Amino acid sequence: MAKTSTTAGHGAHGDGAHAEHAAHAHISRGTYYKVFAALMVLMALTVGAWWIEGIIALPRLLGVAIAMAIAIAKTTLIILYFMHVKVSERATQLYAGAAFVGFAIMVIITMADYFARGWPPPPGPLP
Amino acid sequence: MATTTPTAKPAPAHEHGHEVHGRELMHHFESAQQQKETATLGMWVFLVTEIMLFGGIFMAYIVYRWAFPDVWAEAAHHLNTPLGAVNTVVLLVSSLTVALAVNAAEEGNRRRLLTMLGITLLLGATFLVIKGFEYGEKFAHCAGAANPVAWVTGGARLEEKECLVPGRNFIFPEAHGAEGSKDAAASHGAAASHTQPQAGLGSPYQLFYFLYFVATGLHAVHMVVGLTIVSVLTFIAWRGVITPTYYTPIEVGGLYWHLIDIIWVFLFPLFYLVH
Amino acid sequence: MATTALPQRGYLHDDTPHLGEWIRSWLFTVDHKRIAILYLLAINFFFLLGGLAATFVRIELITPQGDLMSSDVYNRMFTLHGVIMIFFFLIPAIPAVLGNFLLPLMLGARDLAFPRLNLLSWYLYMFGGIFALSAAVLGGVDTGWTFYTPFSSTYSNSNVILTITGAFIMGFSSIATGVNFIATTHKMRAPGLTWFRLPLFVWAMYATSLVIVLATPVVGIALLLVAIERLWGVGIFDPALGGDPLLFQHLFWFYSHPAVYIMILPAFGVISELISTFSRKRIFGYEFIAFSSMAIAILGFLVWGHHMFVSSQSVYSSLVFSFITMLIAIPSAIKVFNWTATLYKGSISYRTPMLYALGFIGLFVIGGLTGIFLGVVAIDIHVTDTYFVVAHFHYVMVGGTIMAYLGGIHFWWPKMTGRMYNEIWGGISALIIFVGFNMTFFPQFVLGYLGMPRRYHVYPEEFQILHVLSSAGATVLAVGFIIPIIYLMLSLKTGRIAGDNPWDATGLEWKTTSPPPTHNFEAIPVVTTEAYAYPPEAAARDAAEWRPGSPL
Amino acid sequence: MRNFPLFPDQASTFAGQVDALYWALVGLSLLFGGVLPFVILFLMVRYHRSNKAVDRLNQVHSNLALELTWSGIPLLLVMGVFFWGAFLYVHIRTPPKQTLEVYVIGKQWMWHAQHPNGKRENNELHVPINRPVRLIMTSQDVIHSFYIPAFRVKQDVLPGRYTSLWFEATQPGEYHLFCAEYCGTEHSLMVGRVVALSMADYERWLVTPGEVILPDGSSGAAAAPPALVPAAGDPMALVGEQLFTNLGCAGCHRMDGAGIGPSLQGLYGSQERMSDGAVVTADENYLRTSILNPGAQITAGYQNVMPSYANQLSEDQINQLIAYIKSLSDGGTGAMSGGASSGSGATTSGASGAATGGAGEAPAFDAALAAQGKQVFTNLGCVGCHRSDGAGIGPALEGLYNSEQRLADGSVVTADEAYLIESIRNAPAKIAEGYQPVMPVYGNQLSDDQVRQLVEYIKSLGD
Repeated sequence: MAKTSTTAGHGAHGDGAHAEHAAHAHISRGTYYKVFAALMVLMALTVGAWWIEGIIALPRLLGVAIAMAIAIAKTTLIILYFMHVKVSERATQLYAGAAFVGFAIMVIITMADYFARGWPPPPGPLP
Repeated sequence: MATTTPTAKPAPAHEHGHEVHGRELMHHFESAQQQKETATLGMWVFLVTEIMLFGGIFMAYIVYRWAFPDVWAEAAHHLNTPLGAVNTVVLLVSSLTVALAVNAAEEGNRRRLLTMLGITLLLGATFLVIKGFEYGEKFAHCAGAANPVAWVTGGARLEEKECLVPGRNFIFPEAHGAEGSKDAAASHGAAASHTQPQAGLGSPYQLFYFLYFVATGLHAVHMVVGLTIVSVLTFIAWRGVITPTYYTPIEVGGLYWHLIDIIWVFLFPLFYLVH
Repeated sequence: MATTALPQRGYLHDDTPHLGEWIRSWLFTVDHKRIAILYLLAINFFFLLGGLAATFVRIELITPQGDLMSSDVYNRMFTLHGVIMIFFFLIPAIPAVLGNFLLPLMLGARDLAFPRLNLLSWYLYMFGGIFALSAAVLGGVDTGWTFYTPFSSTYSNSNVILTITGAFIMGFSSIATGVNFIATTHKMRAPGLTWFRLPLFVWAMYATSLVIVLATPVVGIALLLVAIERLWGVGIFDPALGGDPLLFQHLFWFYSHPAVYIMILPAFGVISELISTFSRKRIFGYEFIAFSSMAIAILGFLVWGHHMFVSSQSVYSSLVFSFITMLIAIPSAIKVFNWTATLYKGSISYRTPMLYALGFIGLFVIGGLTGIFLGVVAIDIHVTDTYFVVAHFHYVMVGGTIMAYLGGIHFWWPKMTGRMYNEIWGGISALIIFVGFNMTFFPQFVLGYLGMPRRYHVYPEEFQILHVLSSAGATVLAVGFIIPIIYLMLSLKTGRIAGDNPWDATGLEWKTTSPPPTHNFEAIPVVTTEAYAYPPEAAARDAAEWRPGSPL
Repeated sequence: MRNFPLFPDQASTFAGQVDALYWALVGLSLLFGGVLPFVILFLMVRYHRSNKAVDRLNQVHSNLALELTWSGIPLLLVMGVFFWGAFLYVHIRTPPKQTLEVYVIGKQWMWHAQHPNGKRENNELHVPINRPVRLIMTSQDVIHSFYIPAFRVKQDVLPGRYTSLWFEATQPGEYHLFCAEYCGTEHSLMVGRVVALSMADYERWLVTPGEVILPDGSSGAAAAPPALVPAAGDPMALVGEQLFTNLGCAGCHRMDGAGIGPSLQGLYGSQERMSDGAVVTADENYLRTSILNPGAQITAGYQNVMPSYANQLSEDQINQLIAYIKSLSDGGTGAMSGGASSGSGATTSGASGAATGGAGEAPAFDAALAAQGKQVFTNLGCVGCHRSDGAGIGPALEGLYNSEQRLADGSVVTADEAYLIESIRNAPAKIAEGYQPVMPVYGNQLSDDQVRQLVEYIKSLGD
């Protein structure tokens, strides 16, 4: 064995994250209730914002931005607490993020084409 | 290369039992901890694919909403927002009950676990019933009835022709949605009063409803799958398989349920709350 | 290594002589190795089927007039070829056969993380295959494997929905495999097997799985939307409603370009193993090869628009896509250079797997370089949708993936079956494939630059000579593909018993018996060295031991 | 030996440029793909295990400098290739201001082209050489792709929108025209030829009658309005104008801007402010949208009252309307102004300029000028006397140009340009046999440009 190797100190079965989570970090019931309360508040906010937009004129983009910001906040809460990502191991956290990165790549690149192309094109029905 | 030195544990599964919970530990895992983490990671990787699956629909949604903002605003007024809001709350509550079910399983409280799973099933069913009613409304309108009940009983007819189910019979009604949003009336309300109803094929209004039916339909399919999973979980919990050392099925099934919730959290503002 | 009989505890071995039991023990197996064998059989069946379709296409193209079959039949034939080869052969070939078999062995695990999911993946594959086949039997489908709207959604009168369903189900089979591989690689590695001690094949599989997981669902939903559009009569790609056919192309290529990397990345992994083993030398630039796989997987998501340069996508998008396409050439080049450098001061042997590996490098270099031609927008405008593209992707897919697949099958054949194949026939068929392949596809570059469009049933007469040349090469290629099937089958009965490690290779898969026992290892190995840790004396000793008459 | 080409014809300005880049890439590829196999062969043989004489003990397993070198050099090379290709691409995608515009419609499985003067053709495209040609293309059904290998140009043709493509042919000849995007059963029969002609030949061809099949499947002669008989060489815009009148568009779109719809005068190519505040350029796609889906973009200050013409107009008719609207714009790059470069661009140069323009190039006639000429012809009421059936009190002008005319005084003259100009300015000077000297003297009532337009129009009526 020419290449000397270090002793197999870590890397045993997985990412060596065992010790870190051996106690299984745990989310208490109280936290769940708090998160749920926050979700309900956000829910009220998003419907409320929509109702207000029906009365006073807001720029359309702002309305969409508010609704999406609230939806993202809700999602973050659910993912972090209800789905335990906050206390999960690193690989799980990585994949939880990867989905949104993948989606963002798809949207950003595709929409960049639509912006640059001048969408919509004439919606022409054909004979 | 690797110096292979025999470790303590020989291959066959039944000899693995270095911990008390030998039965549910599959032969190819070394420890329950490893098995649970693997299952969680695997589920998350699968959820990534689910998010990308809906991602395709969201992509289409963004493209067309950006192209036809007025159409979107008008079309969305014909969805039943109160019912959509109720459904959102129903799903959020079910997410809480699932989280509490996992908590109960962790703590070994079988009774609370079963209660929480039961409530989740109930809420999931409620969601589907409400969704079904919403769909029913749209189909009833196509048949000329005012609501799904009238459709079956042959009761009240719809005064104005309307069919919001995409297809050959699609009729988008003249936008009286104008009174709903006063300022919007200036631009597209005037438009609506002069043009003939956007009849049948050839209007981007159909795109909205097509996306609505496909997105919520696919979501409903996931709900049915989720309900099946929760039913199975309830069954195995009832059988007493779930213990504080082995509750991976509840944890993993719960992840799936939360994902369904997350998808709806986006579907709701995107389809029901549009101006 | 003078073993004379196969080990009794091999995964292939069965105690039950009863036929029904035997069949059940295979169809309900959760052993990754048996599932790999099931995949091997199914995938090779589809390969032969796709090859048959290709044969008809090539025969038709011998004459410029469409005289063998009608244009309708021809269109169905090349669509069958494309759909089968891409969805049912190239995408699952290396991951589902070699990956399934080797990943747990290389990681020192007893099985994949989710064995039942693995079996489900095979059943999904078969279901998808049955749908696609039934579509073919019921009259075929004529959209091309790209299913472009509005042709596929409105105008085609063929079994589009059945085929799409097949591809959709097959997508879930891919996903199941990808999920399994990712979880396994993360969580099931043997003690001491750190990320940078992993064989490069595992790195390649990991990168592939990442692409599968992120990309496959998108094509799933895109195809689903096309199917719904056909069923329902309305849909979001319909220009009559204000829909955009280009949106379909975006969604489709968001998957289908990364899918190219799903096909070629595993091949890179196989080649890294082969080159190292048959040079008896640690691979040159391990980290660079590992990271270049990841770089390809990630950059692969940013270049799909280079399939749409003439589709009326915006000029700016085209430029950006072209730029990133140029960048992706670099990691591919890094791999090729590192493989070449590995040969330096090695002790090279010309065994069949090595011949495939060397052939792979030559063909992949041509495939890769012509990829740069296609990535340059100005040239792509002229050559896209011509035979230049056809030649390019066959150089990458056949010259790359299939060469690596065959090389890998030969390399691990003793591990899978416990017996050696016939080395002489192996070498001959590798050479026949190399020659036949170049004869088939090199003329197509010339044809393409001349302007011969792809998917043409009838073509101008001046292209005939090149087409005849190509068809002649295809005959040679077909012979080259049939020979291995024969001698590999024969080796099952008559092949020499291989022993645990016939190649003197490193890697955990060679530490167990051939064929391995059901649970892979008698004892879980502990890894203390990096991958490919050949001592430098090994190469010298090899040369010293060589006598005229020893295998080349 | 039969025709066995290995390299395509170079017949457009792009061909040489694309081929130069292509050969550069082939060279680079040979540098790598040609040398690398020999390196591999060398190593294969030298380090084969049968060769006992080589050093195998001092192996190298990594070398950062080497890795960076063989990453860096290819990176620089591909970047060079990218920028070369990018500039060429932008050039290929940027049509010059003045182009000859041809409308192309793709349908399963044929190509249909219509030239500015209304001349139509199927599965063929006649183009002049040394003149930029821009194709404005749309599809009636699925996606097609218009591909001329010899010109190195290709562009997908999509249903529901316009895509465009330009080139400048350099060599007269016949070239392949292919559909390159798979479009169904007879995809491989959706082929044709591109005929590149000298300007004079092209103009002669433009006025040659020929039967065509229209995109809706009817035969050309029957379906088209009479004015569209190719022999008459009526400009597309005039058909569009007729359509414009027939559909009643003029009722709202009054040219003085007092109508309830915006005036279309000078609209094409201008920046228009929309009711939602956006500013759009009124290009072909905008015009198309406004015809088919008027509500989509409303010009500021106007109501959304225009009915949709979706499903009521064929692709062909939309093209004609757009050609007409473009003809109303001076600043546009439309077919009209494109052809009128010598006319409207140099109004001050007078008759001599016009005359030399005519003599220098000797075109059969200038389509754009002819179109304007026809308008003048109509406005002045010439047609009241010069009826095309010959029953008017003035002679019919069809076929007049370059024919031998017997005059009232018995002499025979050739009706060349000089004759036509003289007859317009001073009609009584030469009276055709059998007619009375009743035509007024237009003398200086007409500008040189107008006279030239009239002459071109008369020329367009046949020679």
